[in-house]
Amino acid sequence: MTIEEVQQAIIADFSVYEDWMDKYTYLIELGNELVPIDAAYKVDQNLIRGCQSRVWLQQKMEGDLLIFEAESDALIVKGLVALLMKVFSGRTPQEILDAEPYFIDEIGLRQHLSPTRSNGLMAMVKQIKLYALAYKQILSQKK
Amino acid sequence: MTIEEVQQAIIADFSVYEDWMDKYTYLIELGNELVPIDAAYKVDQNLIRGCQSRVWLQQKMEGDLLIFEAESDALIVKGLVALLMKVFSGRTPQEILDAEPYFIDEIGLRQHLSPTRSNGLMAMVKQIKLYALAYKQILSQKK
Amino acid sequence: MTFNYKDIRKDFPILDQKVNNRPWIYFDNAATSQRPLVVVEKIHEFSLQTNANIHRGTHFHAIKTTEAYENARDIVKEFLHAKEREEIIFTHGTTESINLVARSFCERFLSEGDEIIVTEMEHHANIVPWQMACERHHAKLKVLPFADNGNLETDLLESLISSRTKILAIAHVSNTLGTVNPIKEIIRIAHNHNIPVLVDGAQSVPHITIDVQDLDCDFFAFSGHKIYGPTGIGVLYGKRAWLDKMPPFLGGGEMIDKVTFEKTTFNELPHKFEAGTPHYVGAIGLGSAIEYIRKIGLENIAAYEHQLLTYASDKMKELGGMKFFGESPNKTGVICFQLDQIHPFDLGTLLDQLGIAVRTGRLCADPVMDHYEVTAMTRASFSFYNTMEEIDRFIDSLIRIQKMF
Amino acid sequence: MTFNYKDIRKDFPILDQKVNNRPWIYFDNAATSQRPLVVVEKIHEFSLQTNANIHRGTHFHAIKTTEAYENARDIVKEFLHAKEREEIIFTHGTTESINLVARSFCERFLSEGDEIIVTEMEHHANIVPWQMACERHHAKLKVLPFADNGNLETDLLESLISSRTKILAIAHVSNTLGTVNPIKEIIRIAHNHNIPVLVDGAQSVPHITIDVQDLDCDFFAFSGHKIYGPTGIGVLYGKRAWLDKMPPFLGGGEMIDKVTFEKTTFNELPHKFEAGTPHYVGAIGLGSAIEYIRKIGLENIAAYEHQLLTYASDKMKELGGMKFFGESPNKTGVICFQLDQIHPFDLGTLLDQLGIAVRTGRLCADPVMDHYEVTAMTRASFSFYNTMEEIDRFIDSLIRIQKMF
Ligand SMILES: Cc1ncc(COP(=O)(O)O)c(C=O)c1O
Ligand SMILES: Cc1ncc(COP(=O)(O)O)c(C=O)c1O
Repeated sequence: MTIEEVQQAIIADFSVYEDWMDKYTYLIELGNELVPIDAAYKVDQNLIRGCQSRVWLQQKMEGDLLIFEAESDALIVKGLVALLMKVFSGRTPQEILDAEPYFIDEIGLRQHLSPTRSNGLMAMVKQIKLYALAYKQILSQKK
Repeated sequence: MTIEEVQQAIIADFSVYEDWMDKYTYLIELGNELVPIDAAYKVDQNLIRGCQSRVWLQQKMEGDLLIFEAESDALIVKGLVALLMKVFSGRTPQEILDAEPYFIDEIGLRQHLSPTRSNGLMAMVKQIKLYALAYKQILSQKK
Repeated sequence: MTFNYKDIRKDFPILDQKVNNRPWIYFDNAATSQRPLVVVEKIHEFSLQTNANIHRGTHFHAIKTTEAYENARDIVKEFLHAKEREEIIFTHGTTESINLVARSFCERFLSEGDEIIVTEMEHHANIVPWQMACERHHAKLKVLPFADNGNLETDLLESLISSRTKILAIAHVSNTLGTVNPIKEIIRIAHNHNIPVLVDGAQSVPHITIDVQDLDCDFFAFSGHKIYGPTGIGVLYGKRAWLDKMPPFLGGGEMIDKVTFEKTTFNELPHKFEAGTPHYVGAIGLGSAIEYIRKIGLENIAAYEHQLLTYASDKMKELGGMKFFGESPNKTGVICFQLDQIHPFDLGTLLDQLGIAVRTGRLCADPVMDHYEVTAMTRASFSFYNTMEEIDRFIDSLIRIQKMF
Repeated sequence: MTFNYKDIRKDFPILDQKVNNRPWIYFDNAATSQRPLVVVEKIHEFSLQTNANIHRGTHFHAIKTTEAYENARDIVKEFLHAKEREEIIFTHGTTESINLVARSFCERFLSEGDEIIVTEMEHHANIVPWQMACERHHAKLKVLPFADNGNLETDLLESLISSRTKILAIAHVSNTLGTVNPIKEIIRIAHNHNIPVLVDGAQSVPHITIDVQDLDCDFFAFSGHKIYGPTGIGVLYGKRAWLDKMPPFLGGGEMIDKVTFEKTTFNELPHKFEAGTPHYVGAIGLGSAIEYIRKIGLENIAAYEHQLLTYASDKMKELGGMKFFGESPNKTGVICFQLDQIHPFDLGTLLDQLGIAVRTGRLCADPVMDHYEVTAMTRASFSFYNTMEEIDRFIDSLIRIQKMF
């Protein structure tokens, strides 16, 4: 699935739930399903700043694709992280740079998860884009 | 005239004026009439603290009576000072200590000249009473 | 009973609203309190009718504003049972009050090798200023620990005190554990060694009658916004003997006597410590808040809040998987807890979704987090405008959330 | 004309009252401004509807309050044309802003034997903090004088600068003389010597469009209450490069990253300099005040105030015995004067009796008093809600008072 398709799928998934409590239940489910990242990566340097819960983000390149792994000690945040992974992990740096995670707005998450809420969702998107930019430059130098 | 009589006289004088501007005109007159104190006494240690204009207060004993001389560089304040002199100067320390300058309230001055107005009228009364107390103690030791 | 919460609720119309489609329950009172209508209206009325910069003004509005401001000082003086009105300094909050002392007191009295004592349960506002002072003056910070139940280890105090101890800074009530510390006893011990004591009263003034002369504390700090007053205003009480000896904190207007480029002399108390245009609207609002709670009666408030605390604690205990942080027999209406393995952020988010405001996170008390080896806590804190029904709904919500995990 | 003062007056109902039985005339605007109804109502409305402590909150009201507070920061950032929102620090006023720099900058950058330059026309708030810093660090305060007409002797600046000069602090507009200083030129000169410049903008923000990037100043300070906003709130703008290097000012909540008793690390800008619960209600009010004046337009305000200044100056000159302090061709609507031998206290008292509020005294600028060898002055200062008719009545009142002496 392309980033676009994944976002549409997420929006469709969430459209089922009217009550926010159900959306949260779903997020918690997603969080529970997220593969935990290796304990070795749960280090301070992988922590995303500005989160009330701890969020670790780890990345690597496989071929042309940027692979992210992430985790949080809060389950709702972990669910959000899982969504971001679906959208952004396993893409080329250029794909990542070109994508706007508009699904956040569409499923009504932004209002519930604004930057001032300090859950760091935005901080995480920013960090993902920074990695993408860095790898893009590395790749272009290789060529 | 006793302190009581002087206060009554002042109240009577002021009762003539309905408009505050006239009361001020009268105060300015009184200020102009006040005998200036000797320049030698216009020193910092005779300054009353907390006044917006400078007010000097100087005292001496003549027999049993405490004589005050005072001045200000602002004329309205000088007028007020003149009133206080009429009330308090040339009295025994005990008379001063016993007297409440109720005329200030009666002629409506307190509301116009509250402590926070920092014209120091209250500070001056306090200083006069302090002197009276000190002299009373000196006199009682002499006996 | 002199206390009818139905009447009280009328004084706080802000509570009468929905959040996320449910009637709002505000259990974040230890962070900031709501303001009764009289306070909001007092500020509004004053702002519509009277305004001028205070002190040294010769005109009507300047005088009226000054009188209102100085009247607020008198109200605070009565409230704290201070000896003199000049011992009441208006600041912008507990944090500034403590920093004032940490700067000015330490500049005068703290030397290399000296020591300052704080406790392990302090809010950051009563740690960091002292740490910074210690760093500036090459002094040492010592820490009085607390036991797992939330009680201070007062017995250890004597052993921490040395001839180099220059000041002791302690919370009257902990903002996490809720513990009411035995500050009168602690002050007595410190004074036996001639050590002055600063009391952080941010969490005690809304609940406990304060008599600074009876406590004999040297400094007492609190915030307006935690005691039903406005933001941006706070108080530092200090004994005149100390305040007179301390150098000024901030320089500026009103705190000076005479300025020349060669030499500046400073004004008398309290002005010496009130540089610049004060937040007079805030002070006036604080005065009105204090009048309001005096009318209700702090004893009534405390008694009712204790009922709320007991009721909530008992009900919460009935849930499985509940862990409390701070179980001193002598505590205010503050409950810090952990439910099962639910992360406080998740819990707070879901409670909010159910219309209930609690605080989650590190609560500006990292050492307390470290003590219990947790990364965050959830705190519910009650005020006299809260109700038993709200606690019932809180418990129901916890049960509902518990099932989601 | 885009400016209709009749509409403006409707925005300030507070002006519509009698003082001493006469319609009130408020000419004490340089001390504090009146607040338009939108600001008073904004505060009122917010206070009735929304309240919670900000930052790190997971609940609805905490988020709403935080957003409103941070939105105010964005408004200030736009207003000052700052590069980054993190360069905007909320303080409690100009005085605190300047003290913050005088403490934190000097702690890091001022050593024994170093020098600081201020000017002779500064408000005490921009003198005393630097004097105190010089005393703490054994440094020297140097003074750039002004000429009798109120203009700075900018020519002398180069000769005051030495290799030991560490900072220059200067008012954008003098609160007594009204002079608009050529700060852009002064900043350029200082920067040629790598000396940072703090601009005290307390008296300029209400009248002059500020672009801190164009001015290239390193710090810029102002107060909310002088710019139609609430009391107890102010701003410090600082270039990130400096703010990042400076140690924190106050210690407490929100300004830390992690606290342990061994080591505390500090939060990022702007939080590093905002310890404790901020005056969020004040910040929100300030934001609404700035929006209000941006709607009116600072150019319109300045143009109209210049008309008031010219009209008043001309009329006052026609009175015999009028002496002006500060006659720079480039000045704001501030007139300090002496009429005959009438003491300012007498003049102020009598003007008040006639319903007119002016400021009298030393105006927090002792060195200016000393320059002209007077003990006090009378100051009339205008704002865009004042009218020509008010000036006429002011002149008539001066004539009447003149005759009383
Ligand atoms: C030029 C100048 N600087 C600083 C200040 C101090 O401002 P505040 O009292 O609001 O801190 C004032 C206000 O009186 C001023 O006019
Ligand atoms: C015990 C304690 N001390 C100090 C503070 C700081 O108060 P403020 O943020 O009002 O300065 C708080 C409030 O969070 C507190 O609970």
